[in-house]
Amino acid sequence: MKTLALLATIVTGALLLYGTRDFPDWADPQSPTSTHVSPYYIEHGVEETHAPNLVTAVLGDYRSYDTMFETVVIYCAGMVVVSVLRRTRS
Amino acid sequence: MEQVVAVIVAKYNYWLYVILMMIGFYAMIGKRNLVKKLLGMNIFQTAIILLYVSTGVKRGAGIPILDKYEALKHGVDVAGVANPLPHVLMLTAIVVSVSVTGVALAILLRIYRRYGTLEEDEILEKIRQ
Amino acid sequence: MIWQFDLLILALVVICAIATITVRDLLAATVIFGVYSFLMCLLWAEMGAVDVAFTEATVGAGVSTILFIAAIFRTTRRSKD
Amino acid sequence: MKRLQERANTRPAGQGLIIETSVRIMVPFIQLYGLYVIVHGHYSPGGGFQGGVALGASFILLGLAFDLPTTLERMSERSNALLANAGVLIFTGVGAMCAILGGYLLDYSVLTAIIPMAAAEWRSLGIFLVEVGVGLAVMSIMVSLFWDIGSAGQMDEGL
Repeated sequence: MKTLALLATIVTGALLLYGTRDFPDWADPQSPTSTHVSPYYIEHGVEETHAPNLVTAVLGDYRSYDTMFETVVIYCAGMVVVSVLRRTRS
Repeated sequence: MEQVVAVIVAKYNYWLYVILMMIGFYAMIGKRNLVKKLLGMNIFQTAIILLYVSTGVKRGAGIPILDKYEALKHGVDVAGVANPLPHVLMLTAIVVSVSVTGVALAILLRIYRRYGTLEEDEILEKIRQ
Repeated sequence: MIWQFDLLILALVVICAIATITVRDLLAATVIFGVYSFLMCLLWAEMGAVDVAFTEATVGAGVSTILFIAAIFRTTRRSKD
Repeated sequence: MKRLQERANTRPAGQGLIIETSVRIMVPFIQLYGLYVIVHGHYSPGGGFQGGVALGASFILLGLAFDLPTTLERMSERSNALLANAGVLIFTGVGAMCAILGGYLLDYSVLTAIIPMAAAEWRSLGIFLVEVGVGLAVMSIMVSLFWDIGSAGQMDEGL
């Protein structure tokens, strides 16, 4: 069983290591992640939302739909823990 | 030779993330104890979050907190600020990971209440009886 | 971003991860996992993601570790592997 | 506070006394710091998630140093559930208010119809309102997770 697990891990890791060949170089300013969407946030974030912390600006304004349902997920987790674990007092 | 060194310098981070992920994956499928599986799941999650955060790094850039009046007056140099988008996505992922851990621990306590053990093979033994 | 720091912290992180899954005592494994989380927080602060580092320091190293310890106190701290 | 002092008097002096006294001094400052992190999230690292977790950690610390009934005395189960619901409702309510006033969901700039301010100012204020909601929800859910897992669902002694 353990050898099978180790084998699966090594195969998956080898595939992923092969996949890193196509990644852009680390900390490259011209990589695709830094050139497509985020320059808009950096350039216009402060003047549109007046929040100098760009992470807060993107979290609370541009991507607030994301954050809203994330709050709902946390709420659901709390409710699930209460309903799974709580014993009724008898 | 120089080419090999350039490749290593550009990619060594990704290789270490893959190694971290392999450690978490092995703990998830190879270990018998359920708490160990959960710790492995947490290591797996942090490895993936680390990969995402590292894509936001730019060489020679500062943190994504600007000077408000300076930015309003003169504008912002895009190359001098780290990419804030992966940070936002991973911020939510970390908080979701702790709620996932909470739900998993609740289920684990429930299993312990029913079977009296946390070892996977003993639980399977008791189910078969 | 200083690559010497980066490499040093990454090596420590990998060592902590291996220790977490090999230690037999579950309480010790959880405490080592807290150390792992703090090292990860240091790594992110060094990469310029201050918000993520702050979140990991409060959520990952604080609340998550306490939840694990609470669950282990309620069950058992022995483990076979 | 009176009950805490009585408890401290009846117990034998030792490790427990030191921990309980220092925790009693530390908790208000932790809560103040949590509020600061939520409110100051626009200008420094921080925001709803981190501040909410810090606020929840203060109650968790109280529950670790004393026991679970002491925490329940500070914050009852009912008010905890009320705060969790209020947090989620603040977030979705602000979003729905934007939609009712004729904009997109969560587009705070249409809220100028309520209080006339510049659109950018309203977006800043909207982020603040939303962060308060997130902080409340995260705080009460973290406290509730600790209560339930620390006492295995019985809500009696705690750790």
